[in-house]
Amino acid sequence: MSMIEAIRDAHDVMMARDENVVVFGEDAGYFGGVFRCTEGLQQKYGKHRAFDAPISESGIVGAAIGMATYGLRPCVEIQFADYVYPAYDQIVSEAARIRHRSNGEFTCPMVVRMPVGGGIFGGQTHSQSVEAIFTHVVGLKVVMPSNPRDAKGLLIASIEDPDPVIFLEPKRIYNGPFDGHHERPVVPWSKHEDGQVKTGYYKTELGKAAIAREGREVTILTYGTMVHVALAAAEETGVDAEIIDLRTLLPLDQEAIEASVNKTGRCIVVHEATRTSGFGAELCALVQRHCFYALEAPIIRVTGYDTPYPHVNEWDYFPSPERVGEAMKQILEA
Amino acid sequence: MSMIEAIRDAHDVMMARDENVVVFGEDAGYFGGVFRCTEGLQQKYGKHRAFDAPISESGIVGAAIGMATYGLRPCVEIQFADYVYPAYDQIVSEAARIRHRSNGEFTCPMVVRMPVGGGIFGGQTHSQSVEAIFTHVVGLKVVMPSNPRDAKGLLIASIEDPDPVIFLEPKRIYNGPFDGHHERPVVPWSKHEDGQVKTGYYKTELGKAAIAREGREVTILTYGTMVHVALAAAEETGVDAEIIDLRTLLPLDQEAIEASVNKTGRCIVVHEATRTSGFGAELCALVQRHCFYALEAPIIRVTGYDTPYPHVNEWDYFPSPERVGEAMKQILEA
Amino acid sequence: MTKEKSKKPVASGHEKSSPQKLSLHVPEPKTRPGDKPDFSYVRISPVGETPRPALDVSAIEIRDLAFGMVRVLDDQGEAQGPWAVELEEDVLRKGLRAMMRTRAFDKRMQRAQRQGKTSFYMQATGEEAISVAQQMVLRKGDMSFPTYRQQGLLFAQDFPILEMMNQIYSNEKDALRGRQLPVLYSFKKAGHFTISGNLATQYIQAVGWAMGSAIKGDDKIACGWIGDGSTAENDFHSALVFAGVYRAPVILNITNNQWAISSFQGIAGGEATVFAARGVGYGVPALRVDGNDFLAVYAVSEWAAERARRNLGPTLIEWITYRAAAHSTSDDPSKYRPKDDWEHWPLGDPIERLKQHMIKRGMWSDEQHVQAEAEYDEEMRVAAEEAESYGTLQALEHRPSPAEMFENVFEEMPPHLRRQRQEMGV
Amino acid sequence: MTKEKSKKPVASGHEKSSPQKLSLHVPEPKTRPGDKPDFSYVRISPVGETPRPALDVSAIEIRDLAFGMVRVLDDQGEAQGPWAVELEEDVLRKGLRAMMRTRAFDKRMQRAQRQGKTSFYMQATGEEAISVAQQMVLRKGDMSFPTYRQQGLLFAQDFPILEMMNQIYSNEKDALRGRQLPVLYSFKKAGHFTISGNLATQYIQAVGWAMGSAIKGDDKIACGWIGDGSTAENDFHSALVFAGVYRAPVILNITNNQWAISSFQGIAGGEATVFAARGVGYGVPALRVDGNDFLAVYAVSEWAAERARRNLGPTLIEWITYRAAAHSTSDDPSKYRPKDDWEHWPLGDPIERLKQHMIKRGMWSDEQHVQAEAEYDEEMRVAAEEAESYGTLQALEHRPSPAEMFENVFEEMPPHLRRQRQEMGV
Ligand SMILES: Cc1ncc(C[n+]2csc(CCOP(=O)(O)OP(=O)(O)O)c2C)c(N)n1
Ligand SMILES: Cc1ncc(C[n+]2csc(CCOP(=O)(O)OP(=O)(O)O)c2C)c(N)n1
Ligand SMILES: [Mg+2]
Ligand SMILES: [Mg+2]
Repeated sequence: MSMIEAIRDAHDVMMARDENVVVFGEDAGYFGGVFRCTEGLQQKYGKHRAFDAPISESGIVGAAIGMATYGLRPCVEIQFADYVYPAYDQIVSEAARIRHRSNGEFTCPMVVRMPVGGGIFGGQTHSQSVEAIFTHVVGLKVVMPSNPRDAKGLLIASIEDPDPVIFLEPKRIYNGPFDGHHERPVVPWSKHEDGQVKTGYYKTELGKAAIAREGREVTILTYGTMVHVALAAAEETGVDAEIIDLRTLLPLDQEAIEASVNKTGRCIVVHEATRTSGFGAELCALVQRHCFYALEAPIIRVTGYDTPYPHVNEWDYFPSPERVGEAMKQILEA
Repeated sequence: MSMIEAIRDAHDVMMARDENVVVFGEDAGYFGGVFRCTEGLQQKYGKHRAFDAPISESGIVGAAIGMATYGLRPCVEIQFADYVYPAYDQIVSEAARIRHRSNGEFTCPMVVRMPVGGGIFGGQTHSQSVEAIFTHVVGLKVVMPSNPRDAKGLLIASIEDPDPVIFLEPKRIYNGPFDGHHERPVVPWSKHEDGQVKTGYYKTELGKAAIAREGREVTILTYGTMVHVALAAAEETGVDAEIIDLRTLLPLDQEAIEASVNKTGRCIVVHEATRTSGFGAELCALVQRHCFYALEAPIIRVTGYDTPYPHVNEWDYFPSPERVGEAMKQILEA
Repeated sequence: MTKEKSKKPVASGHEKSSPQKLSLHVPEPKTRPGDKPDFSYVRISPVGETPRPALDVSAIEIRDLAFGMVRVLDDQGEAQGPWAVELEEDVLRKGLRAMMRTRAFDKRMQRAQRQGKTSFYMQATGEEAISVAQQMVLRKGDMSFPTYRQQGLLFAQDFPILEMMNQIYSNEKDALRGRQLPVLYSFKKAGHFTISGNLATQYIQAVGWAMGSAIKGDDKIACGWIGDGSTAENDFHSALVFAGVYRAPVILNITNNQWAISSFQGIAGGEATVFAARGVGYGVPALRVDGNDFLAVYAVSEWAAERARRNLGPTLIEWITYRAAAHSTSDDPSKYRPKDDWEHWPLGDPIERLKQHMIKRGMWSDEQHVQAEAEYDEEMRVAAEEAESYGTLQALEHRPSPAEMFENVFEEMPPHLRRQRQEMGV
Repeated sequence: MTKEKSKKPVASGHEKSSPQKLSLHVPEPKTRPGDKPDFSYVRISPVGETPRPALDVSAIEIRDLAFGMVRVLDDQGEAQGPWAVELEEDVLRKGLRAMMRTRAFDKRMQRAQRQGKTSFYMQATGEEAISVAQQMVLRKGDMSFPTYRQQGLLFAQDFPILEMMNQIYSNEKDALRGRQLPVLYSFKKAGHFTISGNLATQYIQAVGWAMGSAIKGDDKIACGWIGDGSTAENDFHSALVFAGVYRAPVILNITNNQWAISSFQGIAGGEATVFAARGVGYGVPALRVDGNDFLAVYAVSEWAAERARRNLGPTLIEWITYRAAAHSTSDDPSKYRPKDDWEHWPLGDPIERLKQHMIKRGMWSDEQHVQAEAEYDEEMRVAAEEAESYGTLQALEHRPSPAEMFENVFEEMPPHLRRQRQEMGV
């Protein structure tokens, strides 16, 4: 299964199990979404449970909040993460705080899905990684899968979660794992172990990281597409890196992180978002605080640069296996 | 001069010097703003240069962007930072990127002012500190003064800046320095050295930190109201702390930070915003990276908790001199 | 329809101007402090003039009604015209009582704030009819998404005032555990949504809630509330778009009390048009109503609620009223409007007008009114005393535990919050 | 006006229903793939019927015009009615040429994308009249805030196509240094604002720009552009609010081409009303116009521009047209609408209609038309060849230097960006 199919399947499983699950978004109804993640749901579950929405991200989220407080479990799509900003107020000021401010009288079980990341020549408005503007918001959970198996399990867990979840889908790996080698042909998920997705209902617990590769020399904290880039870097450099796929950024699996860094004594953080105040900063802050005495070298961040995402110079911006590999070498020499 | 008067004065100086400077916001025209920071400007410069705006933060910023690209220098007020989220899209997707995406054909010299921070029993919607959602945005400058003298100089520099500036005003110190001792009477700025504000035009350069207190034992990185809390903590504990008032968060005065931490070997970050993915995370990430070998203990963050800002329990949330003092002791013992 | 062929087409550019200096128009209220109040700008229709359309009317059909004004009570206190409904005596009594108790409560809480017992308060003086009468047409299970000035919704239900006061005092019995600013209530059992401090955000949520009810084949409706000033917020637009597109069973109320803190309604767009007129552009039938006329509010609310219940979709209602008091305890209106504005408001005081009608109908008297006023004042005094015994902002030792801060951020407290709570030492 | 006293007030609750199951209405286009195209839902007025108001008209006065449709060209290609303006031959020739070159350019660039020479392209097929005719009434210094489908603004000015192509190819001569997605042009010298990839954001910016012109006592006007789908975005609302409140000298265009990617205009609110009707609720005079009628577009644009120039404020115009081609090179419309929809569009093809009119007036012939078509195709081929010689997405070695990424983030590069550029090794 591709990641698109896995996401579609998660919707399908949950809509079948729970008639309170409803799905809407721009082009998400009849057509099934520009990435086809909701294809067929309208036909199967009816127009009142899967429908097209006006081009109004804040309206989509605002309406979903109303539905969630009514008692439904809306799972809505923002066409690209780059377009989530109009909905930011509804997410931050409302969804994230309704339970707290009403002392639990009203709750907001809602998933806001959106494709993130670049590598598709989408320019600055189809490539952004927005996790850090959500990880600072109290009351939200933030999830980003790196493969179809997790995507399905995490999405099901998110839909069942009693609180609002921001579900970020790395679009570059919708169809196959991408390790940054854009000059090579894409290998489809069907050829990959993590593309072997179980049918039916299963959950991947939120708040738990996965170890994408065990290793002893350096810990790499990463998520989404960059998991595959980091794997490639490890393979190409021969560095025995432990690669942690965080999967959930909020709440974070601090235990897994500390265990690994305490073991390796070195840590690299890799993400595609711009560096300053990115989620990598939080990872650095936590690791230096909790693994200070284990650290043998400063934590290095390999990230997108602090510029808008370029169009034609995409591959100079995209954190490549080469850049990650160099950071590995540098940190081992430190 | 109080900080309110200093901000008003900065407006006045710039409106007199440059007729392209225009000011608007909710209640900011005839009435002069709910905090009175723009009082008298409409009467002095006319309705077309200082006026009331509809209650539409995104409209205010969107219109300001249009004016800035036309050739004006709008300086607009968001009534409380807690209400800036509807304008987030215009700031992030537009103001911050217009120069870059047009390769300098269009520019956006604009200041967005807003009161931040708590300590006034304002509850969760009149108390937030929003700096971190702006420091992650490429193309913005982010400024927060801690006293009237800087407020005036920084605001003038911000209005003259060729790029968009987010200007955050810690409302708790509008009328006098506040060190967290809410049980004591407020001392007005007129009794404080930094309340002695020069008349007329002067600038405080963006991107330069100030040393609020020299010291040798530990570096405290902070800004806004927390500068005064940190000063109180140093005095009360007797710890010889070096307190850096960052003043501009983006671009950051990394040199000043490194010089201090390399000297003291210890670092505490203090801010009022919630902790996770707050701006303190970026400070930790930079300090651990660039001062790794000088650090004798992990960097500690003293911040607001990861909960919405409470109403009645305000003083349990607000980072107090006691909490900062304890962090000082802890880091010296480490 | 065919048109005769115009003989000679008009030459292009016949209206072309030579370059001309533009200037910015900034709306200004007719009167400022020191001026004589002047409400000639308010479009007021004669009582009884605005017709009552069929329930299944379309937005386009009744587009002109947005410029009228539904009014029932005339100057003599008589009910007139197509919207006049013969309300049972107990309905009127209940309405009057709820409005009077709202006002008495406001008076008491305003005073408590002045005494430093709480941080903040907001009165609804002069606007009581709107929320009170609308609540009276709602049914159990319907949900209102109020702003901070719809306390009348609670009084119309005889909601326990002690619970409201405890919230205002953030005391140990505050159901919201001292988290929220005073008056930002949440009372689910009363169909009263948790109020946000952010303006307008809940308008679209009301629409979403109503869509939820429709999706589930339920029979519950929702009511959104917004102020004249807040109609400028973007959420107003998304609410109207979604309500119109999906025909959500929702009443969308605009309380036009002429002011938004210091800004008059012209700054929100009320100078060149009326807010009700926005409805037609979204396909939402809209009415403009005398909001200080209890009978008109009741009748129009009932009409809109019926439309919603019969799956006929949303209704937008602009209620014309006046914010008689200050915006909040932080505000001083004498800085920006004539001190005696309220006394000259052409649509009067909703309590006085209903009182007059009831006296006319022989159900009420001036004496009873004075007596009721005293009774409600006393009721509020006693209740406040009790509430104060559970703590106020001056008696912080009674406040909810700081540990409460960490509760209900999520259903289950994640490890980092647990750690932070320990850090706090609670 | 007085009304006779209604004899017996209607009893309350006379319309009250017993609880009834609600259901959600989801708008659906009349036709889907496989269906016979059906455009009976489009409200079309007879040619010449919709009157031409005075320039200083108010939104309320002309509120009914939003439901009409300004049309000038009849089926025989004759200009009719109050909006018919006698345009000079060279104006018509210029307009036809610009529309034809727009279409030829689109064809060539669409093909370039299919050949992998660029990542993306968007055609304006069927909508060329709107941007071309509007640009022709603008003056130097006016500023348009276009979406990605107003390339006609550039062709109406004979803008150098090579500069456009270089941007599309992100090549070494791209003025935007390969930063922007193809077609998101910025050409200040042509009064063409930098296009955002985010929908609707620039509508309010156009209003702000126009306010700036008014604040400075300048004589420049602005034009905002938005699609039918994008009117649902919040910035549509703030633009209308600000334009109405401050009477900004701006033309607010809505291009209703019936589709927003796969969503028909009913999903944006066009089912129960028309988009032009939104104007009156914001105090902005509004017209609805046949957007495939070059003469109507020209006349109404001129009228609106004159209003703006005389400080009479904003105008909202809904242009009715049809998106004949796919949304973009990433889209396949046969998935969601009948394949032959465009051939049945009742308002025809703007190029064909102007051609017919010109032939009628003896200024043009079928032969000239065919010849012109061939000429423009050839022009585009040659230009594309030259542009490709400066690089394409298939020849990345010609692209602007990666170091350019760091330029113009700020006027002056701050230290952290300098450090990152060094890190990149450029
Ligand atoms: C998003 C947002 N912006 C600004 C404010 C500050 N504010 C609180 S009330 C108010 C005025 C609202 O006026 P209106 O909508 O007319 O309601 P009224 O107070 O008259 O009932 C303002 C500007 C806010 N609470 N939220
Ligand atoms: C804020 C935002 N949301 C979503 C999109 C994705 N998107 C691009 S074009 C489009 C459809 C726009 O339709 P319409 O406004 O009718 O313009 P048209 O394409 O028909 O010219 C969508 C949804 C976007 N670019 N920006
Ligand atoms: Mg108001
Ligand atoms: Mg469209």
